[in-house]
Amino acid sequence: MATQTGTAFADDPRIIEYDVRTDEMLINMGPQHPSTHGVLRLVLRTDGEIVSEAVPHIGYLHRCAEKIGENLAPRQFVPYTDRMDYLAGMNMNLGWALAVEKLMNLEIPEKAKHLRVIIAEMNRIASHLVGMGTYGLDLGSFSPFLYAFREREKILDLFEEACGARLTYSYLTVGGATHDLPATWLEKCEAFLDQLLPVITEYHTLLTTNAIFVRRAANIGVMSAATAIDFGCTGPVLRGSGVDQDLRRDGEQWYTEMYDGYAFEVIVEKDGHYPKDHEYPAIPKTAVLGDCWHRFYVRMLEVIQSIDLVRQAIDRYRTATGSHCVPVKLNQKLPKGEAYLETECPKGQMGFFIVSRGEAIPWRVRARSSCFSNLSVTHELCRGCLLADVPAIVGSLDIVMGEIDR
Amino acid sequence: MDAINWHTFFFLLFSLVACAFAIAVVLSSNIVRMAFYLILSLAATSGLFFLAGADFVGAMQLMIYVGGTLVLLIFGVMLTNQGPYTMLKSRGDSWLLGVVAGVGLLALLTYTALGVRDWMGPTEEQLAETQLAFAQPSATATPIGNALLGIRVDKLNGGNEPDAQQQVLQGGMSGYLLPFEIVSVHLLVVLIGAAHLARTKKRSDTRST
Amino acid sequence: MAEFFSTYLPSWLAQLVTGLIQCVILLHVPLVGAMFFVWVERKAAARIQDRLGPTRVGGMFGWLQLLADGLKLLTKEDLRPQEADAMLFRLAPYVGFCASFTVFLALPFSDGWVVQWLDVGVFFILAVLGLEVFGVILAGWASASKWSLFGAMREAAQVVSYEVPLGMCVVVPVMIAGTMDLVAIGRMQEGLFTNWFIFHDPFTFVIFFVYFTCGIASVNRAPFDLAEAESELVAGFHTEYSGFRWLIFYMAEYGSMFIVSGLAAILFFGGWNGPIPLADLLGLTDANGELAGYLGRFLGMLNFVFKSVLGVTVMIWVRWTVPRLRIDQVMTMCLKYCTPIAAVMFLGATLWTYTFPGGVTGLRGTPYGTVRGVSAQRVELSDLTPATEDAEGAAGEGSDNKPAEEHAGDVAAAAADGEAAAASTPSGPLSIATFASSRARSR
Amino acid sequence: MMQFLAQPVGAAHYLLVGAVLFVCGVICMTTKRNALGVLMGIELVLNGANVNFIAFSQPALRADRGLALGLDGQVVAIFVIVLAAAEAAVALAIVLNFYNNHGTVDVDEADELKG
Amino acid sequence: MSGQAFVDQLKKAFADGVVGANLEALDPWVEVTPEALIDVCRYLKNDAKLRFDMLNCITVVDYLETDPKKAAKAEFEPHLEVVYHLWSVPNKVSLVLKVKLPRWQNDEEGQLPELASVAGVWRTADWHEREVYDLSGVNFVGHPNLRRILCPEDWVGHPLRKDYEMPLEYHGIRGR
Repeated sequence: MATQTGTAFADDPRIIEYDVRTDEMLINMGPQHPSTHGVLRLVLRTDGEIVSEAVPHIGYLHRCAEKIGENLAPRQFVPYTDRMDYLAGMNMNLGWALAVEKLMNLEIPEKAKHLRVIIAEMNRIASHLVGMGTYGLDLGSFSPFLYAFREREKILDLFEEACGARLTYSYLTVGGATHDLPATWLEKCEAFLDQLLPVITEYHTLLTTNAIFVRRAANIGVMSAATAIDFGCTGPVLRGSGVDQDLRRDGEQWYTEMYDGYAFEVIVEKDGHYPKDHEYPAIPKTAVLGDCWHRFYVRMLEVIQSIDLVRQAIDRYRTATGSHCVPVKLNQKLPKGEAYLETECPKGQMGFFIVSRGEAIPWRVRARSSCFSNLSVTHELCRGCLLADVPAIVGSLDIVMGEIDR
Repeated sequence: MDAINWHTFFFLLFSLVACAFAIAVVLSSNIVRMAFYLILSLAATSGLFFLAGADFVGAMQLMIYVGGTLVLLIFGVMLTNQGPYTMLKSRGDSWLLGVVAGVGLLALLTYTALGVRDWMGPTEEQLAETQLAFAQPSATATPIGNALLGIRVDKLNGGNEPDAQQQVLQGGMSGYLLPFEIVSVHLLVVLIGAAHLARTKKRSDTRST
Repeated sequence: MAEFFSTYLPSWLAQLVTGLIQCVILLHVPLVGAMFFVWVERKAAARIQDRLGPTRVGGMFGWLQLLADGLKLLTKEDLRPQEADAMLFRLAPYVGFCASFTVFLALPFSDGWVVQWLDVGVFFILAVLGLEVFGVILAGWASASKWSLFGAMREAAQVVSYEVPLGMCVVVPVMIAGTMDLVAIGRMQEGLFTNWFIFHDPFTFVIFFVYFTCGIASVNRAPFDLAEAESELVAGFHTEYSGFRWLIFYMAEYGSMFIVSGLAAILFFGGWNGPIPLADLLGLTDANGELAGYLGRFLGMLNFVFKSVLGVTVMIWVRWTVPRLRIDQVMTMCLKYCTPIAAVMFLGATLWTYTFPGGVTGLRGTPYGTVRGVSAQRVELSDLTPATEDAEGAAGEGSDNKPAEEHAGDVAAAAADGEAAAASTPSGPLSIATFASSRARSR
Repeated sequence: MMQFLAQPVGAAHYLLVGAVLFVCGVICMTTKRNALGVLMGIELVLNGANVNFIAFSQPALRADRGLALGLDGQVVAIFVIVLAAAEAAVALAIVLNFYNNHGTVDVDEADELKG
Repeated sequence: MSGQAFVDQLKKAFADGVVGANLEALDPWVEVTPEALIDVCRYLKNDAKLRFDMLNCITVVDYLETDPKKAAKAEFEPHLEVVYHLWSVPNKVSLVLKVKLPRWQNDEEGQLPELASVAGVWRTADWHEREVYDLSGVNFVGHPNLRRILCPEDWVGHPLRKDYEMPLEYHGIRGR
């Protein structure tokens, strides 16, 4: 950390002038700040309203999940993955299960695969809804937050029906899922999707195209594609910068085979347009590729994309054969070797790395967090912005501290 | 018990507040508290203006002085408010000088103020008339506005004959039109000048020190 | 009221009692008003957000919720940070509240129902409303918290800046009316709703929206609530406050909201005059006796309060709908949009009034029923002479220094803009209508 | 006290208040080391003067009614207020400029014009 | 490019730097010496064809059998293995780099092993290396700001080491 006062500030070419010499102020934003999305602490060095440096301090939620993983069988570790990105527990479960399956070379039935797609994409919708709502909250708009939670509640109701839990599901596990979907679940899910689609349009009116929202989000926190890749940003943050990458299409076979035959386009801007499956609002003139608005917009579009995917998956699930899982014994010995698998989670690419020495318990477990990398770019994006932009930028990265601190 | 003259009562109230906080400004050494005391003192003074029937000036005092100038002042206090400067203790010799000069001045002014019998207030005969004058709402805004535009309504008291009015108007009575214009230009100049003064040089010039 | 008491008490004591009663009644406007608005806000926000809001306390609609809230706040510990400037920290909420409360002194609730009838009513209200900023600044500074200081600095910059366009917006109706006396302004809009200043000309129509925007900004409501932006500054200037002192800040805020809306109602929406002169049609005028006049004024007060509450409701609606602006955008809004628009509208309204002194439609200025219309005669030189002794005497006869009393009101108002009251004198040859207001009230 | 409360006040009483404000301002100007404190002293002085103007403008405050300043007093008071605002703006700009260059607001250290 | 061709190309460029490779593993990996690491990383990132421009993850696997009975049968000497997971955004290809390090520098207990920092190659390595330093205890030479990131700054020990023991108490809080 730069200890000398104002070095970062004085060197910044973007700030050429200042009005009154006020001494720089160190401000502690968090860990109990309303808009840091959990227990994140940002140490801001500000000159008046201008932030010259924003240093994130993390670790308040550190539980050393990796150490726990070294002492538990893979199936026992599933509940711990729930607590990483607790807004998208299903996706965490899925990532871990797939990594273990890769290590065990375990082929799962067709039906289980489609079930996984339904559940994972539903959770992606839920996660993005929270991301959208809290971003509105960060910018001072309270109502969309509650709308988003209203819709999310319905998804949680569906999940509760499927697995009995509303937050920490442990539903998708090694070998498939713990239960099959209950009767009439699919119908309820379809009814929900039918109802959700028009609501999204309302959110676009409230936030995406709102003049104040555009002013607050467009051309703020602009991150070039090169910077995004350099900082290891993934998911909507990476795609918001115009990088065409989505592991559901580009990932390893172990993951992409779930999506084989599904029709979907990666949500990324090409030639000033996003792939249009529905009527989307136009990109505002002030928005620059890689800014907060684009990151937000990618998430909004991914909700619609996920609705499509769930619909396709429901159709396939109905006709699929086989069981919802293959049985895996709790103390089943893992083959010797190493496996690393990344999956496309709502917040970005979540990777699990397992090293096994032929025992039932892995030798080493590693969780590669997407938010961890996404957050590390904060320092770069917040340099020279206004104080009010800090929540806007951090919010657009859509972080979850449970995943960062693990 | 005598009837309370409410004008006197409120005069006493406002003047005590104004004087007490003016003294507090002098005695305090914390710059922010000084500003706060000054606000109260000036607000009470505006109350005195209202009391004396100068409603427009009173409201103006509140708006421009208290609401504008003092906010500006507090802004300055906050901008320059570094630890050591919040509490700058005055020196003994300047205290001595200030108190001696102040007491002398006060004595002089008091003597002068109380020296004229006519200034001590209305006579017994004028009492009822005075009460009446203060009882009715004073119309100050329009006459002042007209005066600033060059029409001295109050000078027309003399007579209602058209001739007399015309004479007064043609007799070069311009009211305060010229000073008003000068003040406007002056304010503009000050606006630009202050902006230029407070505007700083390029960062590299000052930061390099 | 003072006369009523003076039959039992010495006159000075009667005045004291009258003043105290008026103060107590008035104090309840911001206090009860704040409680009511908190309830409205909670209900409206809940409805906007697809919730129910308070439903239980006090039975239907949770109307006693506000009392429960207040009791909860009263029982909270009054915290003060160690480093805070104790005196200023404790005083700051009251400074803001006093400013907000003082404004009610000059706000007429109905025709002549005003505690202190001021010739410079509009000016006074704007001036005192601007003082509310001191409470915020002092609270922010005295809290010894960086977030609070940020809030204070933002508030100071914002309020001082927005006073400019706000003042310019207010000047337009004042210019049309030719007086800053709120009661007189209200009376000029009597009759059909077409007489309201917002329908006076296209410029006033536009300027109302500018005024309302600036009004929201000057009372620090979303989307201009930068001083307490919870997602940026935790809670801004009142971060360190708890319990009763925090409540005081809120009362001041709701009080100011009511004032800004009330001012809008008087300046643009006819004040206590309904869209149709119902009171006049029903014969509830002073001509039909004191009681009828009283009832008519009471109807007017309901009218005024309804309009003001409507304005506050719109502010609440806006708050729960749009995101918050950034500080530089707030300043841009003020300096680049509101101020120039207000200036242009002012110019336009001036030219309009000069070109069409009687209004474009024939409706303007024509009496409706028994309505005392607004005549658009040019002011002649002789009108400029101050109120004659007769007028003064008439004003003084029945009234003490409380001109708000109904029967004295008419004459006192005549004395207030005396130059117009003595319009009976034959005009001199020299017309200086361009200098003076083109509109004078003849009663 | 009650005796005084029953009496009407006159211009002299206002002048006394003005005198106290004025003197407080003068003492403030001489003793304060903070440049902004000096500025506050100036404001007090101007206000003391203003009280006098207002007092003299009101005929009802004095026995010799006709000699009151009338409107002139009020207009001059307005000019004083306006010019005080202008003066405060310039003075503040100077103080901030000084603070920018020297990092202090202590007037005792502001001696750069010394020959 | 086939796996073998790639390994050959790498071996040609860094003769002694590349010590081993396993193309049959689930995730094919290449092992490089600690000295060659930074050059290999630069090469992998900047080569016009390879373009491994994204660093996904840095992991340290501690190979140490703490149970003396099992240690006798263990098929490895105690060591640390630093694993770099790379990804090429344009080519959508992943690669695993491995570096073997001693558990302690110069076999002195408490001396953290040193490795060149790749924070200059991928900026995301900044935080990842801090995490590795924090939890596994590898001293990255040349790192701009090597401090603990997840644990408190005054934490003792590196939790993901196999021989790590939770402290009995931390600032009065019971640990075990």
